Amino acid sequence: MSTIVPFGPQHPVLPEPLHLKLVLEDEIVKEALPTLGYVHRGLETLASIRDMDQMVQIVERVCGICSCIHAHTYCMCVEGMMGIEVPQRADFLRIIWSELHRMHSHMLWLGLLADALGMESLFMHVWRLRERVMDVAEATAGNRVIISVNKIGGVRRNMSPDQLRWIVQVVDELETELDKIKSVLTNDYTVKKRTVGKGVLTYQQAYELGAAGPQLRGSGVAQDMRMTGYSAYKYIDFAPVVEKDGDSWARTMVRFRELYQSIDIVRQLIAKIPDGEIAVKVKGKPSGEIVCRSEQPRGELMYYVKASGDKYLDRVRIRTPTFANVPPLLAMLPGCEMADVTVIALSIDPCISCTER
Amino acid sequence: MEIKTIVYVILAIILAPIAGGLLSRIDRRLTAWFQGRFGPPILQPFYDVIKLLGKDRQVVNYWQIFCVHIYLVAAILCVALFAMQGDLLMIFFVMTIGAVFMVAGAMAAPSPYSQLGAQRELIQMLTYEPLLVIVFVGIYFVTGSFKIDEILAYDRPIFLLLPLLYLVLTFALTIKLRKSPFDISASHHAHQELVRGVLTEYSGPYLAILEIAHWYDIVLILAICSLFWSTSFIGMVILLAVTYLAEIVIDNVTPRMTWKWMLTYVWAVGISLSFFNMALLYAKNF
Amino acid sequence: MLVPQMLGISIVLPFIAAVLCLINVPPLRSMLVIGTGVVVSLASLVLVQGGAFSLSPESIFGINPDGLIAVLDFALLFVILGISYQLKSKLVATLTILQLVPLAFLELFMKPGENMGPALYGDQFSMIMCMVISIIGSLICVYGLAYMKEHEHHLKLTASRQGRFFFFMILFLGAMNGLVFANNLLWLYFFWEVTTFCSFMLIKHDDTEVAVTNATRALWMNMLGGVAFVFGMILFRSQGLPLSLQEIITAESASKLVLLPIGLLCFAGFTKAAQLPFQSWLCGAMVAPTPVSALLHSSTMVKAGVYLVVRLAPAFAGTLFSTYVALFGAFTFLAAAVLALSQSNGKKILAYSTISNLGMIVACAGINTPAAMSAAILLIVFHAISKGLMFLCVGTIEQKIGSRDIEDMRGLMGVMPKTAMVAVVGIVTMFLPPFGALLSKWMAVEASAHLPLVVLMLAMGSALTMVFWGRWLGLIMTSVVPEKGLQAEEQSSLIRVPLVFLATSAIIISFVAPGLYSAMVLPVLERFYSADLYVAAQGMISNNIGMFALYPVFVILALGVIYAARVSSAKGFFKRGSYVTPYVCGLQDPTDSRRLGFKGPLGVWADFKTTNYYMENLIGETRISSWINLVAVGILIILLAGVF
Amino acid sequence: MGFFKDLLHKSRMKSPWLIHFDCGSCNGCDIEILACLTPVYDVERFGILNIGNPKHADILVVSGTVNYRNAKALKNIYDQMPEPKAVIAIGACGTSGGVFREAYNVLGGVDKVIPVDVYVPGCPAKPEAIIDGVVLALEKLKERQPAKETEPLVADLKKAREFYENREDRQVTG
Amino acid sequence: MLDMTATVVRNFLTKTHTRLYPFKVREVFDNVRGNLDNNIEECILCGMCQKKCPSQCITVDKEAKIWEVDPYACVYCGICVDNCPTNCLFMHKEYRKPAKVKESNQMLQLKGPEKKKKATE
Amino acid sequence: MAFETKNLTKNQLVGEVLALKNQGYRLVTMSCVDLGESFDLLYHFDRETQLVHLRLTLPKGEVAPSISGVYFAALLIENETRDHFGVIFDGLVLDFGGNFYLEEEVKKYPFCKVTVGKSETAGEGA
Ligand code: SF4
Ligand code: SF4
Ligand code: SF4
Ligand code: SF4
Ligand code: SF4
Ligand code: SF4
Ligand code: SF4
Ligand code: SF4
Repeated sequence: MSTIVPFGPQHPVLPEPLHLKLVLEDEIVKEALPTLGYVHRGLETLASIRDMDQMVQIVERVCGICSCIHAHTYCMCVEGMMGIEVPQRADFLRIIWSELHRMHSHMLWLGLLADALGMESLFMHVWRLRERVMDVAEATAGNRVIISVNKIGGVRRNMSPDQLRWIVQVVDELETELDKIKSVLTNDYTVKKRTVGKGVLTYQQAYELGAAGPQLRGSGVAQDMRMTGYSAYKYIDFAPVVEKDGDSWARTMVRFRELYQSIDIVRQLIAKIPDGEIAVKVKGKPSGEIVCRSEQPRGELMYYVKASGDKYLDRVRIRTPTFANVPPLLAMLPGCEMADVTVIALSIDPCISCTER
Repeated sequence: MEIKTIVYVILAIILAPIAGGLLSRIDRRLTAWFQGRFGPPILQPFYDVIKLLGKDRQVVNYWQIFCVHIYLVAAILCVALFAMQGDLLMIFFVMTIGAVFMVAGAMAAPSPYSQLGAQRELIQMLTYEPLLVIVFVGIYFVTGSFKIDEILAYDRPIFLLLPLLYLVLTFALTIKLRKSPFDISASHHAHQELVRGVLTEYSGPYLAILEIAHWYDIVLILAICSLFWSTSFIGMVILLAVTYLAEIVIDNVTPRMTWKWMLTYVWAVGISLSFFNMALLYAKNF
Repeated sequence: MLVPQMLGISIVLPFIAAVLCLINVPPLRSMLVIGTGVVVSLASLVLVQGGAFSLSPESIFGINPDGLIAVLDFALLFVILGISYQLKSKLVATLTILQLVPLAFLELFMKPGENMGPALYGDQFSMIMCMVISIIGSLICVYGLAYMKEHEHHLKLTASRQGRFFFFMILFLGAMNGLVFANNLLWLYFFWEVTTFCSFMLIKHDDTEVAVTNATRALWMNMLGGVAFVFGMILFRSQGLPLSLQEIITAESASKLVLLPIGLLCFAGFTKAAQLPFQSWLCGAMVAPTPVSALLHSSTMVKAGVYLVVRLAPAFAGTLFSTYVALFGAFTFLAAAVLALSQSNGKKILAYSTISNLGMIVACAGINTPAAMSAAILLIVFHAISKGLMFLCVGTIEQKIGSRDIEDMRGLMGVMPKTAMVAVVGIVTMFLPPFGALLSKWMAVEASAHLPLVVLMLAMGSALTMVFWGRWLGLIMTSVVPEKGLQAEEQSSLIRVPLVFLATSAIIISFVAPGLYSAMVLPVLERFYSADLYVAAQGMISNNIGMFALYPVFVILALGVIYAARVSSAKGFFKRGSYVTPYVCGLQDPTDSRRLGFKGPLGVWADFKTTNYYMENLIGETRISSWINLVAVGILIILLAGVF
Repeated sequence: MGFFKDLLHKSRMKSPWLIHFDCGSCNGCDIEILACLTPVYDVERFGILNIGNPKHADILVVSGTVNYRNAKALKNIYDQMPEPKAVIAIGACGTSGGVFREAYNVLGGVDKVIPVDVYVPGCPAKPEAIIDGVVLALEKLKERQPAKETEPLVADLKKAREFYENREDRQVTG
Repeated sequence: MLDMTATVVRNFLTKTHTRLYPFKVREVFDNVRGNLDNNIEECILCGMCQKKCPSQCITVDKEAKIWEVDPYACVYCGICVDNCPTNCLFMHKEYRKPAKVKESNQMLQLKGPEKKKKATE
Repeated sequence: MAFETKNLTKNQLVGEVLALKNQGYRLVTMSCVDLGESFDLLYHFDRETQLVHLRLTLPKGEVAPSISGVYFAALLIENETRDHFGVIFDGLVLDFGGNFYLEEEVKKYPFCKVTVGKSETAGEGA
């Protein structure tokens, strides 16, 4: 005796077009099977008709939420193959934007989680705070979401000292605002009732199923690609945020604490940012193979690029964090309640557009 | 029947949806303010309903239409019976007609969301119905009658004697208003895993009818709340205003819970509160 | 007014007709069954005209009736003893001997006939019972004619065993009629044992292994009641009371000493009414052909149990025992509702719902106020009608779709629209206002308002009832809009007539409930209670604490139904609107708009499928039955200990 | 009658309920649509609700490029909305396919599948632009206008496939 | 259980945070990438923008002196602006308004750029 | 910045992957590149942010061994590769059969430089 429920691609709580076929018994999930492909565009193939500069704009649109990290990682690949040294200021600026993206992404996610929990006011509140970061993006980069600041060899826009000061002011404000809602996540009986113990992923599972990012750290694995010190991270002090429990609440806490971490990193960056050029001239065509990794809000991003000195790159391969987080999600769903499906799905912060590219 | 009663009944039938609509609008505006937003215009709920009435008819299964009309009739009947100052328990049972037919209508549609919504709606009924009966029994305990005219004739605010039972009644109110943490079977906006639960397969005019019936329902249950301070008009208004405001705040500060939690929590808390209140009453009497 | 004759028709005629049924000429049997039904029903109606009576037949066919009954009693017990030998059941044998010996003792040494009032007594309560038995029972027997033909066809029987079947069915009616009119407890006891025996034979009818086991269980549980009955009689005699029912309930000396035998008789009633922890025999009776279940559940057998308890209620009014009975009944009501919730087997739901309703009746007897007693008597009537109807529906549906699982009844509206409509009427009259069953429930809740624990259990139980009926109601309607309206449904009139008759009477009798109350219930109550009686006037039933505005609700809802039916009729709708598929996140089959389901992972089509929540893991039958029984036994022990 | 008609028209203008379908967007446009609902833009001021269910919605807001798989879902959802209804295509992707126009699994815009009433350009479209777009779409809702003709989905898919197959070799398939 | 209460009450008591958009238009930040435009008189129709555009939405027809952009395929990245040798391309601060019909932004050059042509070469 | 890869044959692959798993490596992903006559399958593994790469050069038309039995997560990647390149994996735990991302309307393996019709090759995986 079972109920079969389609979940997505068009579903009000799951904003992303992912389809899950749920087999339920008294609302307990017995089986969950996914269908992907509702966002698949095949943009990796565009590398064969767009040159490497144009590809910067294209990979940026793999996903709009942490767009600049895609462009950044792609640029690192090409720069790596061509042996280009990016000016230090450009590295710092790239990371400032990345961290701002991480902040807006985490807040966006927190809002969506609140919405899945049915807590509309928290959704509204967090998204309102998020608009502050969006304003920063718009003022510094010229666009709210897809900021298009990276280019091969550096960045396209500089930040004035005034702007940097303003950013510090904004993140300070954000910190006080976050303090005010902290107890909702850490203490609230109802919120914890919906998240604690829901969708438990053990250390072992997280490790073996290849989880990434907050999903991995929520299960106690202290792995954060920023520790590799790419770009300007080598100049910054921070330690990965880790929670032990591996449930939805732990993942929530990881992201929430990472908001504070990002605020701290932005402050450090702005304190240390050097003056100087923001880009170098690029000449020639790359060749060879390269792998670059970076940390997105959702976890590890990996680019594999192959080139042979041609006008077009041979292959651009993108491994996104959600792609890695789907198998753990499928492992977490059976046995949970139907009401928790959305919560658990959102606790991995799914980003299907980058999963399918 | 006296002329006065007939006038009351007609007034109630006309005014209830208007009051329900206005309440729903106040609700939305206040919710918006609690969320730091501006909120919808004054007549929004009426615009919504009129628009829905003007949309094309679509149907998944025509039993649904039958059921939704019965729901409306039952809801109007309840309000009319209340205005006639009938028997509380009878009104309650008539109310279940509406609720059952809403569920039956949702189940008539072969849609997973609507069906699961119906199941949850049933569980909600299971949750609040005993509580309502207990509340009515409590009122009977104090006033010695189930008949509204005799309850109104009681000379002290019942609230003072049954504060905890009033709290129990607000559980039922929250469920009926479809508010967090109990908005599990249907919600105002589709932000839940069941899309819009029992409402999913109703569209256009039929959705409008449901909405109007829901307004009647809300007015009825608020009217029952008002019995708790029936001695003075001001007391009644204050009680209702405070109750409704509390509902909105609770809606905004709690996530939606699961049906298992709802059933166990509400039954446990509701029943113990009722017994506590009863014990207090006994203690006072002896 | 012809009372003896009519009584003769009600009680003796079925016994004779039953024997004639054994003649294996199907057309003759059909005529016999229909004829007996009609005559018995008419007799019951005629009886009602006459008002209360008491009567002691001088002789039956020239034999001293007391002697005849005594002889038949022993004969029956020996037959059962023989059966117990056949079944190799020591339990049944022991219980039979436990009756035989004390009964012999009673007959021989305790002068059972002393101070005996009339052997037969009939008041409006008996007459209501008689009508229920005669009319509903006969309808079920008529239905049985068509059903059994199909049934034996399904089982591929070569030699028909319908003779035996109808023998017991008709016999049952006679025994029940005897039971409700008997005033002499010994007579009552005899009819009591006949029903036990008949039910055993009917449950066993198919002679499968399960059938035999379940029948045996039914037998021993009812024999347990029989033992209590016999000991109760002995105790009455030992206190010098006559074995007259009326004498006992009107005895002013309702001292503590009399309570014990009354308690024993109530216990006998509980077993027969399948109260917890004896519910298992009634559920086991499901293996019998559906007309048997219908008969046992609606108009006979279990009703005998509650009849006895309700009859005795005035005798223990105002005692602590009474309160415990209320508690016990309320618990049965609640627990059986919980069990019903966990079932998807349609007949089991009906069975548990019966037990639950009987619990409510017992609780009413325990509450023991006039309001509660009205509730009890009315509920007996309305429950019998609707439940009989529901069983016949399930039987009909099962013969068509081959399943009694309610999950398989999804979309019944599209498959057998007429029967589905009747089933909807059956369900709605079971639990929704303004119909009689709910009217009684309303009375019961208001009557119990002064007993917090009882009212709580009644409230929770009635909410559960709402759930399991509500979802059944809903899923019958689940279907797509048929392309060219509903098809006509073929059905034998032997099936159609009882169904339609019961369905209409369920509605009409609910409508005339106020009249029924004034004419039939009030006179009974007035004998024992003076204050707080309900008054039925202008279609309203009211007393000092509550009022049920039956006619306004009835009329407005009827208008509502007509209006709703008009706007939602298939023809009317297609003129104004269009058909769409359900919302499945955009994954419908674009080529076939009426195909229900969605295209799932791997491109595999997933058909639409949902189920109700039965919460098997939480409240499954096997999971909680033993706990429930434990509690019930506990209450029962307290209850019986209280009367010592 | 005129009064009721005016009232109905006014109500339609005042109560557009949205359904949003992500038809292969990069999320940039999706989050901007969501941002409209949040306090800073708060479209509930205009009675706009994100209703999430096609059967209740008046306006279908689509972001993304539309690919072979979600085109069918898109069509289904559009068909389930009762008239009067309007469609808004959001962003470069929704209006034309944007940067992804030439990717192999991209049909290139919502209007390839269902009739579109309003095009909102941008990458992503700004919340202000989305609000403007809804306001523009209201005109269609007010007086029900016949839907624009589009070819049936299947034909469109065929055409798109031909387009894809006839591209030069170096493009995409090498 | 009521940890959110403080926040919602604060929201209730403070002014709403809503930008009353069409009625009050906020000031746009400098350097925002809005609608793409061409100062067509300055354009030398060199085709650089067409070549560099990642979305391939610019068409330059030197013969017909037509410069055309499809604003519905343009992703407002500003690459063309960065690469235009004459700086005749620029982006407005305002976004492009929604429309009921897609129209491409076609510009016909009536008179060519003056001396500047040489300077940039 | 080229990186070190360990070249393997088809038969060695699963054993080597298992060995890596036992050493505590996690699968990051697999990349497939069309080399004209053959495919390069690159497996990327990670342990404490250090990467190890395996390379399997697979002539077109041959069936690759699936590592989804070792790493469950490889399932998505292998299905994706099947969609894009038409490489068939032997022993895939859940095989979407080339319809992981793509609908039937897409008839070619989009990432292959030599265009091959999908339907003719479904069986052999060329
Ligand atoms: S993880 Fe998502 S949001 Fe982040 S860059 Fe990738 S696609 Fe964008
Ligand atoms: S959470 Fe539920 S009740 Fe609250 S706004 Fe959302 S849909 Fe409505
Ligand atoms: S699912 Fe993909 S597209 Fe969506 S936010 Fe995450 S990474 Fe971006
Ligand atoms: S399906 Fe019904 S009629 Fe047929 S054999 Fe079974 S019980 Fe008898
Ligand atoms: S238009 Fe731009 S932001 Fe919007 S979905 Fe397309 S790429 Fe993303
Ligand atoms: S790059 Fe500048 S000058 Fe050249 S065609 Fe484009 S707009 Fe004209
Ligand atoms: S130098 Fe002249 S021709 Fe060459 S790209 Fe620049 S503008 Fe064009
Ligand atoms: S802004 Fe970007 S997309 Fe638009 S025309 Fe210029 S280069 Fe092309």
